[in-house]
Amino acid sequence: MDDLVLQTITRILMPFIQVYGIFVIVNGHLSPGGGFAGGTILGASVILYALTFNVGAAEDLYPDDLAEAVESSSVLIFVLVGLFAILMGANFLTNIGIFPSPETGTLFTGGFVTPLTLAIGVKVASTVITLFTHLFGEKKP
Amino acid sequence: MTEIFHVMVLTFLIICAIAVAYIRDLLSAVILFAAYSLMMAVIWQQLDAPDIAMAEAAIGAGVTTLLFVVTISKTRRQE
Amino acid sequence: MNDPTVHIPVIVICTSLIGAFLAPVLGKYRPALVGLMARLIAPVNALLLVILLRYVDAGETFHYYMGGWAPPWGIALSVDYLAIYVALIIHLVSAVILLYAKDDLFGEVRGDLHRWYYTLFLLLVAAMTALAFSHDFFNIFVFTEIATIAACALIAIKPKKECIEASFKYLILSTVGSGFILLALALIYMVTGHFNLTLVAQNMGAAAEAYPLNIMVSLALLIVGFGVKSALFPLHVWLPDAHSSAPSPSSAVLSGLVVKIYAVVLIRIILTVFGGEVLAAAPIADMILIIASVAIIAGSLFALAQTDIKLLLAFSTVAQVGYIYMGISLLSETGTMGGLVHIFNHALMKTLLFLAAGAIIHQTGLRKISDLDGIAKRMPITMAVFSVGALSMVGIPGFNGFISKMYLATGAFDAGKPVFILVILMSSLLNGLYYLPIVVRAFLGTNAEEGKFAKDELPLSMTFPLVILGLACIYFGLLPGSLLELVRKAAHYLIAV
Amino acid sequence: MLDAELVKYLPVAAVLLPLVACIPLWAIEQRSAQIRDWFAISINAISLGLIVAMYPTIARGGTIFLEFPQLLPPFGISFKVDVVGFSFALIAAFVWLLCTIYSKSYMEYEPACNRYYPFLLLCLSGCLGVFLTGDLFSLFLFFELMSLASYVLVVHNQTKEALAVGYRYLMLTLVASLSLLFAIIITFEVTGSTSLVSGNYFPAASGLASITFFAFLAGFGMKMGIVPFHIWLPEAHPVAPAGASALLSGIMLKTGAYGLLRVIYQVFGMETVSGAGWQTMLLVMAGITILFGSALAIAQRGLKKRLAYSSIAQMGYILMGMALFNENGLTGDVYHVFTHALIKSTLFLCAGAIISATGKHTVDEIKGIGYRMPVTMTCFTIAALAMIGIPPLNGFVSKVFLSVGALDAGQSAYAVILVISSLMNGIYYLPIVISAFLGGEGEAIGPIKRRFGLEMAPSMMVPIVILSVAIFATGLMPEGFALQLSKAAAQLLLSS
Repeated sequence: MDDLVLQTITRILMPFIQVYGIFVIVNGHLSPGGGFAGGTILGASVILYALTFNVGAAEDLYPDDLAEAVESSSVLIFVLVGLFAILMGANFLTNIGIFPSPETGTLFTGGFVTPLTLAIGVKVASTVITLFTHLFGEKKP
Repeated sequence: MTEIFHVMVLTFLIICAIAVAYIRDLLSAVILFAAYSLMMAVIWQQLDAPDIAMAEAAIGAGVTTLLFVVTISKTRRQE
Repeated sequence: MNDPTVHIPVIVICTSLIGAFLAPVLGKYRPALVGLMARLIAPVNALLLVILLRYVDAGETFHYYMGGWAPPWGIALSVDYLAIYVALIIHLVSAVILLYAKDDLFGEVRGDLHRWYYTLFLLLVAAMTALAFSHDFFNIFVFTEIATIAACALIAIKPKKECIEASFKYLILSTVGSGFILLALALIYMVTGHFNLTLVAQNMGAAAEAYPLNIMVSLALLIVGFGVKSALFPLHVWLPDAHSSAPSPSSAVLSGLVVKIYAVVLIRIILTVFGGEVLAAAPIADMILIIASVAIIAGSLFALAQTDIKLLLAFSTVAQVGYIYMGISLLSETGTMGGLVHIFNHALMKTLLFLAAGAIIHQTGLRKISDLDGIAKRMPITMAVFSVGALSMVGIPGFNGFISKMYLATGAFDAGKPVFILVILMSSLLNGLYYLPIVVRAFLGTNAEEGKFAKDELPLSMTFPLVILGLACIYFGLLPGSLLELVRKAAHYLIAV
Repeated sequence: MLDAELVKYLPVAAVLLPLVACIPLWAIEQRSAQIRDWFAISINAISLGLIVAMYPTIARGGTIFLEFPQLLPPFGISFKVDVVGFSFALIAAFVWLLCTIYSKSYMEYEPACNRYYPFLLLCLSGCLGVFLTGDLFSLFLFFELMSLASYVLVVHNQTKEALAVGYRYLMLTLVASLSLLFAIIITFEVTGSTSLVSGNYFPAASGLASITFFAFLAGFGMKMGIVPFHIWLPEAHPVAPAGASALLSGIMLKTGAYGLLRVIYQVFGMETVSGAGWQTMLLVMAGITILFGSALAIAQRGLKKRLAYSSIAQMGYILMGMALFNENGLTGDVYHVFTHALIKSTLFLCAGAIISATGKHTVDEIKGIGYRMPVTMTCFTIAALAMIGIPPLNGFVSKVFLSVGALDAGQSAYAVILVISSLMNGIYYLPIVISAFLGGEGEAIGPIKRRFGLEMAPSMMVPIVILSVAIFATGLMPEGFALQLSKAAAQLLLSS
């Protein structure tokens, strides 16, 4: 789709979409949203890019190798955060008392929730993108 | 007022759902499905579940529709 | 809570999960290490579970709360003998299967997919373990889904048309099953307001009084949903294709472990959550008993008609799942023990048979039973081990299959239903009808082309797991004391409610 | 005199030695056939020796008992030897040893000897296990071992016919063992244990009891070959190699008889059995078996097949003896186990010798064989005469006891059946003997394969001769060893 208008608008829009996605992820523990919704929004921005330019460009932007690493490591982060609590002598995924949670009213009051939603968001975004590029580009799995 | 709104949205939701099942043109079905998802998102929001609404809007109306469209473009448009 | 052993259930799930997601990255740069890691994780976990077993107090079920949140808010794992028993089976058997997979995979799966194979395998193991420990309906649903999808992918990973087809069939049917389960969970949540099994069980009495239809419908939906996944007889249609076309290690894990986990979950839900009152209100146990009997006979009869060795084994699984359901729905202690012990015994036997069949296919490419005349001349160890499995299946005393059959039979008598002894004996006979000819043919049959089979044994990495399984079959056939002790405790937990 | 503690382990050793010896045997036979043969023979001999070593304890009227409850819970494995089990085990090990010696030369011209000997030992282990165990479950365990191992002996020649017959044998064995298992489980549930001691009776006749009894009857009857369950027997025995046929017919059939004896006398008890009318049924079955087996034996042309049908008739005798419920009948019964084991194995071994020397299988083809193989035919004649019941030989003694037992029990009809059957025995054995010696000089047979200048190898001839001498000896000494054991066994069973 070689449409100059679309491409330009996409270029302008993408950062905004991505910032919104990150906002939703990071604010997951305070306001509606969270890793899943935010991740999808993040992924959607790349899909938009792929649609207006071409799939190859999106693949260059977000290569498969990176996707594999990101998807694996995000799950690992989740599990390791959980195991960290065990290491500190509490139950799996214990938050209170193990992770620092600053005073109420600031952004990062969730303890480990923020890193976890970040991991989820990245994982979801990556999955959405690879799903799309694999389906659209018909690459070998 | 909200009552009427709820009834309207739900009616539209049901119409969409039935239409998706009946329509022969797959692309139209997908678009109707997206409309269905949007309605659903509105309903979630009305049920005080804004985060579900958000996810439904992003995934149901956005990504899923796209994936369906891609699939149709790879295969046939008619059932 | 300072005792570090309480974390073992979570750690066991997490290590498998970590392994699963380390595999693709690691496999990219150090392909040799992936298999090694996978082969290490399962035995280490099994060891951890054994340690856990020593610390679990008898009779007392203890719950592990995720994040320290107690049930109405948090997610709970239940650590009881049943869960540990099942988890132990999962890890021990998958350890053996992974050992075998090392060389077998090269023949069946494309090289660049090996790392993904290990990912899926470990994911499946993690999901099954989590299912064994889950004490929360929603977690059960989530891990059911993970296990289903991983299992489907394990079938489809072999680049063959029939694998894709079988996997697709499996996927569609299990998704329908999942839908049923989800609906059942919604209904249960609607009337009880909880997902935690203990809390649901507490509210079950009142809910059953107020909304009897709701409870019955959800029970029916659960039976159908998990019935599809565990291949309870009329819902087994996906199983033969899926299990026979998959790569041999996948067939082994699917037949040996996966179907049984769903059966255990279903039985745990029915017996401990719905409990006596609901069971008394409707003849659920009798119904399952009859379905299981039909499964046993029909599965065996179908198996009798097969000419492909892996299809035969797959149909035999349908019958053997029937044993498990039958034993537990007898609702007597010995019967339940029989059902539970058959989970272990069948896991050993069927894994052994599938791996042996896989070894034959790996080495010769022969799948038809009629082609196997005299194969024992070529692969004596494999066929000797296969014979152990086959004799065990038939229920020859001295092999482990006999123990479960004996407990099932005494359980049927204890429950005052001696008719079912006949079903068990009948199916033993049918097992004999379709297993023994294979053994006889392999050892005594003469092939038209004499000398076609030169001695051509497997590599050690494939022979070793087979021999271990064969020896285990004999060991647990002669000295099942410790196993039965564990099973008795697990059965107490189920029956006590 | 052995230490009492040591004696306790004799039965275990006798049973497990052949089982364990299979592993070294398997290793040995990869290297040398000669050592393999001698190894198998010496294992057999040691087993026999171990059984003989139990004699002093048994002769004092004692029992040997040892149990392993941790094996195979909830039943456990136990070994218990009383005079009944001892008698059966003794004759079994004795005949087994002779047949193994016989096989040494006989099997030289047969294929796959490396399979033959281990399974022969496995069978011996199972067979001795049946006789020396102390509870129904262990009995079942060894019964199963024996049945499965004997399958391999039956199909030894791997011909199409043997495989087809073997398949039927295997399936019927499976049916038999499953019905036994069924019966044993019910017995366990009803009486609380499966041990074979007096007084541990099944409660009086009920629907469940009769189902159990018939399941036992089907299971053991299948092995014995009594009439409705005999279908596998006349096919399976002739196709096996001669040494194995002799054991199948001579010894392994007796395991069924042994089991049935235990079931009738120690599981159900005489009152229950006669009260429920099963005694009459058993007697009728026995009568039918005797007449049917003899009648069909007459019709057979194949030598081994005729012998196999004759076995069916003889098992009818044994079934009849145990159903008479009096001392004379039971003594005759146990004595007939000795008699038939000796006679039938002699006959089968002789038949094997004839077949291997001449290649002739049917009765008509061996006219005048007596001139070519005088020793064989003499032994055959002795055994045949013993089978018919000619006075100085042991077959006469058992028939006398059985007839007296039948008369004691007031069942004179069965005494008549015995006489008729002896007549029929004469009809099918005597022509063989007569034509062998008087039917010319064996021109039709052609030259026979001679070994070492003899009509057969010495290691084949010696067992046959020993067996014939034993037939004579047990018959000539009416108050001899075998009869004493039989009497003691009968008394023990009746008192339980």
